Amino acid sequence: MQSVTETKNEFVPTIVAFCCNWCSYAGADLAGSSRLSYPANVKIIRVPCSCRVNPMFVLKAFQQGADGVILCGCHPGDCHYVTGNYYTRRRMSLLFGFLNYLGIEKDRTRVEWVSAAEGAKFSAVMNDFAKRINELGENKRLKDLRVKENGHE
Amino acid sequence: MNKTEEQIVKRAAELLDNKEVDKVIGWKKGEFCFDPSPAAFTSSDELKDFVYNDFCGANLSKYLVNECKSGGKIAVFLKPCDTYSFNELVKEHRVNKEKVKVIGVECHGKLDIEKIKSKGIAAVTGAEESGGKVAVTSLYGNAELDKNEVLLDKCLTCKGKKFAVADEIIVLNEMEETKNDRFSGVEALEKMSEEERFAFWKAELSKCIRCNACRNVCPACTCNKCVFDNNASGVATKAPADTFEEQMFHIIRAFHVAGRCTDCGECSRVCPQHIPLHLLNRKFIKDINRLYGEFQAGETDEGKNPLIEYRESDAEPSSAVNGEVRHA
Amino acid sequence: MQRIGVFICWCGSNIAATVDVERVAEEIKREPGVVFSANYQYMCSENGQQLLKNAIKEYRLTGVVVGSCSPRMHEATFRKAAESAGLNPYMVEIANIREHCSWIHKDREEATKKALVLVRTAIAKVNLNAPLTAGESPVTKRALVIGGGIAGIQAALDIAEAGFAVDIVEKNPTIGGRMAQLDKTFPTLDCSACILTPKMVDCAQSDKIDILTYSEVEDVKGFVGNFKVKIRRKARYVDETKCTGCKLCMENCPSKKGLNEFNMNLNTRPAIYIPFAQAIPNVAVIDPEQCIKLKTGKCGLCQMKCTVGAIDYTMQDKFIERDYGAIVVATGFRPINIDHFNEYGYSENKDVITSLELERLMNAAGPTDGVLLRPSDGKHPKVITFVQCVGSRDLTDCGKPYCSKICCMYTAKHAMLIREKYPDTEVHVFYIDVRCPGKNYDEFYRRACEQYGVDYIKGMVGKIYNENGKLMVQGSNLIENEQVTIASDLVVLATAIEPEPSVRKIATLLTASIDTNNFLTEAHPKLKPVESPTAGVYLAGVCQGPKDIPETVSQASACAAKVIGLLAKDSLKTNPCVAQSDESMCNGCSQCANVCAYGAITYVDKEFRLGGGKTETRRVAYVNPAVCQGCGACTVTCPSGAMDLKGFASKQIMSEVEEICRA
Amino acid sequence: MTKQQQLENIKRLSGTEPAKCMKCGKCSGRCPAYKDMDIKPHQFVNYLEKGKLDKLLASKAIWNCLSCMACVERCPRGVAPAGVIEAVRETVKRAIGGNGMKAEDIPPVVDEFIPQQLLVSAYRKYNK
Repeated sequence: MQSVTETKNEFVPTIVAFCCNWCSYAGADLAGSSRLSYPANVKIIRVPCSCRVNPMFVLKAFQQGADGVILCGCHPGDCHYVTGNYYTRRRMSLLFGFLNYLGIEKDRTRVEWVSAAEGAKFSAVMNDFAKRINELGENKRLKDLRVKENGHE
Repeated sequence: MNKTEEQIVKRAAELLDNKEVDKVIGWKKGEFCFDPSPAAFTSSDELKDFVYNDFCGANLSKYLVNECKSGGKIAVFLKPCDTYSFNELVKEHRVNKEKVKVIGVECHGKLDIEKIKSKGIAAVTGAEESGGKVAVTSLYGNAELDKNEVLLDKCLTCKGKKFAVADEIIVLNEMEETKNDRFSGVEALEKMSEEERFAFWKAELSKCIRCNACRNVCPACTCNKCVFDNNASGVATKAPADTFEEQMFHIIRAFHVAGRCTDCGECSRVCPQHIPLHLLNRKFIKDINRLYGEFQAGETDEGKNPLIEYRESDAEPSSAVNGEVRHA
Repeated sequence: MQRIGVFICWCGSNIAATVDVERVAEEIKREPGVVFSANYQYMCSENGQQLLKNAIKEYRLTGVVVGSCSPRMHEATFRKAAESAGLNPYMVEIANIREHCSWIHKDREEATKKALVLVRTAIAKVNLNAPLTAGESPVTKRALVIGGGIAGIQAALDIAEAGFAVDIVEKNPTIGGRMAQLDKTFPTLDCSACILTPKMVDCAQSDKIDILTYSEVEDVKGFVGNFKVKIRRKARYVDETKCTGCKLCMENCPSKKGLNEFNMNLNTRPAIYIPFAQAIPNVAVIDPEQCIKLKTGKCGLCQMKCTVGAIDYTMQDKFIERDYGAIVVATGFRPINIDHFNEYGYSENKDVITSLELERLMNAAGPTDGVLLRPSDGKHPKVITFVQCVGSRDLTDCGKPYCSKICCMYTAKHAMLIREKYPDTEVHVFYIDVRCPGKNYDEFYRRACEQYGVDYIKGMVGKIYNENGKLMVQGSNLIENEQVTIASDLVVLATAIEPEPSVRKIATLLTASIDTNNFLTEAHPKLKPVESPTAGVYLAGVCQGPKDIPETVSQASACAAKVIGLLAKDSLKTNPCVAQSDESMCNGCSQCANVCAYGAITYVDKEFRLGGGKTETRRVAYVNPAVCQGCGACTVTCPSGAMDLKGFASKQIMSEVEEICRA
Repeated sequence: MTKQQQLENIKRLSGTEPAKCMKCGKCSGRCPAYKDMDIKPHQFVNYLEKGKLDKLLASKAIWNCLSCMACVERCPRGVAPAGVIEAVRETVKRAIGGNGMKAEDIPPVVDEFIPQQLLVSAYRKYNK
């Protein structure tokens, strides 16, 4: 049996970041080429637009053991697809409010607007989000524990 | 037979006999007085089984989706709250308005047989509400109960006596508007801590047996094939493997009907496990009202729901989730 | 099951220094479906691509994952290589192990582990990839140039030269832009008007170019090859087709007190005016704010005097709609507002002027007919002090963080011209650095110092105040390490430049991204410097970043080359990653069409066979693949899940999620 | 305290990052007390950046600086030369040891325009 503190120290959260191809993914690229680091446990999934992110993807992530999910898109008004992120904004406002209503910590989910020119912001946002998720600890509430056991480790 | 029922049957018979409609959708007698079920009647002879009593809580609008597929004109009896669902179905092209004659029927709130039974009354043979009371007859004698104690939950938060749509109405007695606060349940949960809320929902949702009754009765859930039945969707499950999947089902279902749910309360009415599913949908309704302005799905049969609309000045998710902002 | 090949790129040491590429390639071999795995120094090189092509053939690969730089960089490269080896290009996925991994993590173990996850995630996606074929959409062979400055003029001329029709939309009454306001140009000192006006005339005379002045872009719809643009033609109150430019109206206009914008408000003009002598079109325009007739209904002198009956006070804004295949944005710049820099006292002292104002004061067609006279009393200034970097490289709220790039050179030009023309004038220049990269640029600046005796002082000005009619310029001399105060007659501020503010609206209409300083973002800072990330939209001139005339002209010509290349095609391959609705599941509820920004979704009633010989007619969604841009908004709106996005299918994204969370 | 720690401390007290300075000299160009200073405002920033602690501590100019903050106000890069001067001043004062300011130091009749708060903060700053 491991002591409580030991497990706590070993905890490395899993963070899924959905980034729109045109702004936030490019912003993440810029963070990379500017060598602005953020924790390695942040993994990015490229989507054409933040409005492609289905609530099912967010839930799937939590089910599979993610501790935090963040959505990044172009700033409202700057969407490559004109209006996509406006829908994202409504959908995620409602969905994340709803998850919190079910008792999921509200800081486990986040929406950020990061433009292609905001490499520094991308890195800062990811550092901050990862820090917050670290503080929150493991996501026990929305997770299917079986998946971790059958997983790759 | 009550007067309203008489009128309804008479009208139904007229419509069928005059060939004004080919089909009438209403409620059919069950084994007992308290288990009428939705049914289609195609001739006036069949109408002998027609029933309209205080146990006819079922919302008939959804049945039109299937019934509309065959040709012919249909008459449907809708209580005021059911008419919103009808509008929503018309808006989404699930029901062809031209083929349907909507007859609005009187409603003073429908009764919950479980609640009557819980008062210790068995073998109920009839119940009739009048004023604030409900007179119950049973094989073992009669009783008078307080109406508010035996109404269906959904009728306790009645959204009004207005027909959102009706080609004609059958209302013999004036329907009284009742005042209630339908969001008090949501607010009570919102006031709890995250832990308490989680405990509440965990307890409620883990009761789910995935019978799909909520989905099947929901007038907003009319997909030809539900994502949860579709292997290609990536979320299909034949049987729930764990509690999370129950949550996933209910979260996604609530999200899918967000902005389209008229708050008819059928989901909670039919749930055999008595999960307060309406509290899920009402959270979305409450947040939509708060963030994007008052919206009642099914108020009309056209226009966009708030999830397929936007304003440049919409709240940011961070502040929206914190409950900081309100629609200006 | 796919047969997947994995290629891990070292990117020299960019990836290999932090990620153990060999270990990644080795471990990934054990993944189900992976039949080939290799690592190579530069996958994007000729040899690297050959490695990929050979492996596709040799191992009969059905899917490829390249662990390399960002897909925004080389996805197209590897897809093309795969295609040439006979593999559908959309069976290639990139794992971004450079920008998202090796460049941001220092710990080798950590970075290697992350790279493995990223590659596995790409494998998970490829497993569900399906071959996609691009459709085709026609190209409208007409280009739109927004902005009629030197950038827009050059782009339009080059496009027209290649034989394509092009429209210039300019919001001012004439084309010419900022360059028309300049006196001389560095480093050759040739007259700006002399080299610009012939080009303006060429535009007017070209039968391929349609000049729409006093017009603004109102709305843009469509996509590359098929833009539909709504243009507002503002009411000029003068019929362009009738006006001969005789100026009789200007002479007779009683309302002469309008500020002359062309002369930087240093003198006045009548309410009906032609901005400058060489204006194209050489047609008058009425300023409705100033015109007595339009304001009070009484006057009408110009109409009476006009011999051709060109004046029409009832004229209204008109809207026209045109189709274009490509759009060049060349909206230019303006000097920033320096009223808030109290230390320079620009708003208090008439003789503290901006460099653009000095251009007008030195220009033969300017308010002083080219004689340098100071604004306050019309006297010759004897001591002139220039201050550089006013508002540039300035992180305060009043300034701009960037270098405006042109100021060092034009200040040297001004100093030199003044010393040349008025040798008895003393000229001082306060500078932080003198930045003169460019052909013959540094030589030019040195001439100002060595040949013309301009006094360059390294240091910044801290304060300008008025004392006995002299402008006291107090600043640092860092070389001497002393504070100096120069009693001057005229102070010229090298004011920072910023993009024309109207660019914001245009960027929004074009969905072109814009940075925090309102400069339009190029698709790639080095390799795609003239393309906007929005296909079919190109950037020329200062709207993309500060630059001088030769650079602007080069960029404009580059834009033209890109536009010509685009318009030369009869059709374009469309993005195959578009939405598609599964008819068997579609409810026809119309939710998806409501969120489509492109109007790509329509509905049809379709008959479906049910069991037992029965049929059923249902309303189902149809996505026009040529119009769909592939954002995916509809996929989330669709409750039944009938709508999915090719290339970014729900199942694919969920498998990526699963793979990331599995680690 | 080592030299490095002292420099770090000055940096911390000054609240400024000397590396941000682009060496334009606008601070010194604006300084009203410039003539009386042996080390000029821009040099303070430069010495802090280059780690020339001795020069900073030996400067007489810390007693000439008016703390008018004109240099801070004018700096285009958000550097605060006056902050550096103040930090050096405090470092020197604290190094003298003991209480740098005593009640006796205050003249019996204080200028009526001197705010009470100033005396209190001076005490706080120059006493241990």
